[in-house]
Amino acid sequence: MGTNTDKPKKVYLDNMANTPPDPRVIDEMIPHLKNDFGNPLNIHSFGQQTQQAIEDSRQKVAEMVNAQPKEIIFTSCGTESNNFAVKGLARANQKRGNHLISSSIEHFSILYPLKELEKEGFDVTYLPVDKNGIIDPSSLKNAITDKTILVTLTHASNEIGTLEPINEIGMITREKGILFHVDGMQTAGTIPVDVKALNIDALSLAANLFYGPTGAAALYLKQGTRILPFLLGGTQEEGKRAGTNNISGIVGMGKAAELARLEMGERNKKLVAMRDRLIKELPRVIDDFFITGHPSNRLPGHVSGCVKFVEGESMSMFLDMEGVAVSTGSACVSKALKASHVLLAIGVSPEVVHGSLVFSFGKDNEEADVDYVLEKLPPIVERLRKLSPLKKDK
Amino acid sequence: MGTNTDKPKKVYLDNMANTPPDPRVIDEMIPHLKNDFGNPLNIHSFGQQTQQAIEDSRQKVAEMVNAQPKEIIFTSCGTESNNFAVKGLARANQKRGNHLISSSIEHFSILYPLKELEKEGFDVTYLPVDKNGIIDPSSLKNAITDKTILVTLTHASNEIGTLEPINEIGMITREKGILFHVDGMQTAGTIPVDVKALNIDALSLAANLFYGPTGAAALYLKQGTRILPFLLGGTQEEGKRAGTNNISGIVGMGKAAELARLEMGERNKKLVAMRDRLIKELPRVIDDFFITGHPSNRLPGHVSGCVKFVEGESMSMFLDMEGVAVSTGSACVSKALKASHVLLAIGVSPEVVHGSLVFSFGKDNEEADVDYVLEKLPPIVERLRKLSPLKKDK
Amino acid sequence: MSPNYSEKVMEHFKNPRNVGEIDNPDGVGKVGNPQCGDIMEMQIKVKDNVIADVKFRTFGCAAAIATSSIATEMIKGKTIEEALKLTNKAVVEALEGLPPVKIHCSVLAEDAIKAAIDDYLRKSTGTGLQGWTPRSDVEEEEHGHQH
Amino acid sequence: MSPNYSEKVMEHFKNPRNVGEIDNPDGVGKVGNPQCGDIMEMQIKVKDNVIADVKFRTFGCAAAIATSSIATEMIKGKTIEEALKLTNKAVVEALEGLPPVKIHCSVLAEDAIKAAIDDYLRKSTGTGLQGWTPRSDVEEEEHGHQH
Ligand SMILES: Cc1ncc(COP(=O)(O)O)c(C=O)c1O
Ligand SMILES: Cc1ncc(COP(=O)(O)O)c(C=O)c1O
Repeated sequence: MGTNTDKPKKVYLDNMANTPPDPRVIDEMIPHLKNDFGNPLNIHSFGQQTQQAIEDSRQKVAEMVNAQPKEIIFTSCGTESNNFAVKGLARANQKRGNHLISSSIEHFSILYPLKELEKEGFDVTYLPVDKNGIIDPSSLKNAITDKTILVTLTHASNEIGTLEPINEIGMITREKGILFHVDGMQTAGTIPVDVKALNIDALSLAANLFYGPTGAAALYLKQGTRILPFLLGGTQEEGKRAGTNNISGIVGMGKAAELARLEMGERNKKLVAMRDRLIKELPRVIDDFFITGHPSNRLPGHVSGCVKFVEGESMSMFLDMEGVAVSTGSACVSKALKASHVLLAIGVSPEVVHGSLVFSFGKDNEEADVDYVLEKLPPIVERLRKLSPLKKDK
Repeated sequence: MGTNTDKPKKVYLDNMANTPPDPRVIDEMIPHLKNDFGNPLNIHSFGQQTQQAIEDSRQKVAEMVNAQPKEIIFTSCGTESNNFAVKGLARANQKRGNHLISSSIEHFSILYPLKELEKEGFDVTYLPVDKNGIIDPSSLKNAITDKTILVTLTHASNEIGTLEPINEIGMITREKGILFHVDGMQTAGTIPVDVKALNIDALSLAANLFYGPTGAAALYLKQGTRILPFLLGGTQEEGKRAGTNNISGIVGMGKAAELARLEMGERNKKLVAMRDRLIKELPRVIDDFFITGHPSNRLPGHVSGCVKFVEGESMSMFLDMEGVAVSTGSACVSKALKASHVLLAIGVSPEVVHGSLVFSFGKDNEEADVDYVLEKLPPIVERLRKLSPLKKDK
Repeated sequence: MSPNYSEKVMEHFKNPRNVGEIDNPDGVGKVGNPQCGDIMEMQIKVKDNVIADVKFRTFGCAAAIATSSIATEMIKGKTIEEALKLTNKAVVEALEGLPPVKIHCSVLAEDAIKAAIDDYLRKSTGTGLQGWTPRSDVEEEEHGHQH
Repeated sequence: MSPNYSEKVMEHFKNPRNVGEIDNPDGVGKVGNPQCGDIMEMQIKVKDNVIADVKFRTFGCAAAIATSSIATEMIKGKTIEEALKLTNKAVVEALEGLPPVKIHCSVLAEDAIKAAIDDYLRKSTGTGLQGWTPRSDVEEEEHGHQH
């Protein structure tokens, strides 16, 4: 990401979709790729060695979120953790009620399982959000009925970056004895997430969002919480997640968790500075641009906004030609190219939704990257607005 | 696995649980671990590069089983492929009928999803096997009703290694218009599996069983076959498997598939020789030992048997002290320590089941490893039999 | 899979032809809607039944821009009858293919031309294009907004 | 997780004490069943209400072997009453812990001793151990054969 003058500049600003693995993470993984082929279920020493590597990693992931190691279940991706949590918690606790509470800004890996549960007879309340994307804890309180068994909410949406009042909500759910699942994909490993202090019963997290590898994720599950397994078969992960583990991936996740815990403060100081400058400058250099999500109570490296009269894919493709990688709409479903339900939920008008961009900084970005975006984006917008039949109509 | 005289000898004979990754596979993975952090869903060039790596790998995996690249869906483990196939195919084709056919020697990642489907109203016929573990195609033919929509069978059980008559069965299912899913975990990448020639509609396979990494597996799904997604959320894998992909794992799987395709013949010549010698010699050096599974129509590197009057965990622990890693019972569920349903299905008596051992050779084993087992196992058996209250009773 | 655009698409996206507006156009067609993220406006100047000039403005993705651009090239200098024969398939072929999720954009381009001709006919003859309704609006529904 | 045995377990597994049979034992207890994969046979010689000698033979996993071995050590030289007080918990503690899935083996060891004493009492007094049935058989059911 440096200022290399020979090669065309490369500015990766899509860290909310995937962070570049830390070289120290990769160094930790390689020997395990080579040597850990023993099936950890087996009693021979090859398997035991592999098991030890997995347990060490479990310890590190647990420490990062202030959990016990046995409360960490390894999975293959954030989507699996979310599907597992939503379906597994709802179905396992069905006898106590059939009402679930979620929000209108959840990731599809939460929404689709909820839709399936609705077909099975569950009722789901989708809480609205305000124009900054904040869920109101008192609206949650009002939504609770004596049938409510589970609240599942994102800690921060990847599309708008707003930090949700998980703390207040956790106090309500704990008091009412309702399970609380948090989609912490964007927060765990990025900002401090203390599952005990926040009264979280289940937390989804993924290594590829804190400089670990892809293919390694986890579900924190409070000890004693009833859940139905999602992957069925073997006895891995204490019978809660069958299937051969991604051994090197898990090792990488452990190392990444350790680094995140130790370096988080330092990383975020830098990220917040870059974020705040871009948030301040973008509306200055581009007319008809506005920031989406909360102006300050948001993920440290996250800047999102909408450029009016222009479509996002076109902008991001021109940015890419300049070496800048960003997301448009939901990074995780760019291909869908649907009008983002998250932006609609915060009240962005449908035609403007299509001009959304997300710039997400990572620990390897530099202040110069902010300058680069501020230099390159305005002419792109201007160029596309010349092409646009919308501008004049306004 | 060589004859290192300084260090204690290490003989890994648990390749049916996990194969040591080929160094060429690891070499291929490392650059992708370092550089492929672009989210393949995204349109910027980082994402495109990652997408290209995934597509190259898809091509290689497809070639190995004679499929089209778009017929390969990447998953996180064999268990996921099996769960996905069984549930996804049954539920998506429910309108055509509610009858499923399987066998009594399936892996738990097939059996447990079937049990869930039974609760949902599906009927499942579990075909018996003969004493060598072979499923009779004519019994399958007889089990078919006009409600039958899916046949799901293992190509070879990891516990007994017998190769099933997939060819004959595929002809029957194709003729009747019934979907045919094969659990090819032990065969794909080990012996030639041609999904077109064998009339297979869906095939589960996993990289860690052909010298690829753990955490990378796939489901081959014949083009046009209706299936319900298992992981819900993003649009990855053409919407059939949501969730961020294990990028380096997939790259490793591709390389492993390429190597398997090219080197399979050579590997198997060596494996069959070691297998056949161990099968011949074990009953000679140990009294009251018998081979389980088919004596010759079995996986190339697979030797399984039961030692009477002695329990498997004890034997494998003593073998481990000599540096030899083997499995007892089902490798994938050693922890369960239940009497193996597969061995019971081939008629092994319950008390003998507990004395089962599986020796599975891999491409890195040598003939000297056979000698080593033949030297080390008999005194262990003798020692444990002295401890056993069963021997005398007989 | 993310859109794997052909070189031809990229070329037209980067350097779109016939961008803009015509003074006193003889026909104007505007299709798509902002909620779905694609709007195409096509303006034509007709002389002796021939499309003497054509300009477009498009709000949309790279495929939307490229299809409008190439479509203007394909009808410029053609008679109304010839222009009406331009199918979305021909547009896709001229662009050396489009990713499946983007085929819709080519339908939009075909529609934009038809809408402009419809407008021209309405103005010049009093009746529009016989039995024509924009296909793109219908597709919208089928695709469940997946364009 | 695979069994993470303590060093003590491994030590008894590798070098089990008091293995074998006693000539003309005063009591013999045999518990477990081959279908479940664990069988323990305990033989005792009793002199003046004291367990003068004890031998065992076990078919089972490392934990089964280690629990029988240490249990024999723990009752040798003890009175019948003292031996009856030996709980499976004490056996687990003496072994410095057992993995949860293997706790069952310690129950089996306790049972084997009680069964041997029951047999001895039956032979010597005509009535067996009051109100006693092997716990391990019950556990069998509860664990769903998970031992
Ligand atoms: C025949 C068979 N099916 C399924 C599986 C499960 O695969 P995994 O452990 O990769 O999830 C195994 C495991 O080795 C197997 O041998
Ligand atoms: C908030 C949130 N939830 C869930 C997911 C899905 O995670 P994955 O793509 O790892 O399956 C993402 C993806 O980035 C996310 O941002």
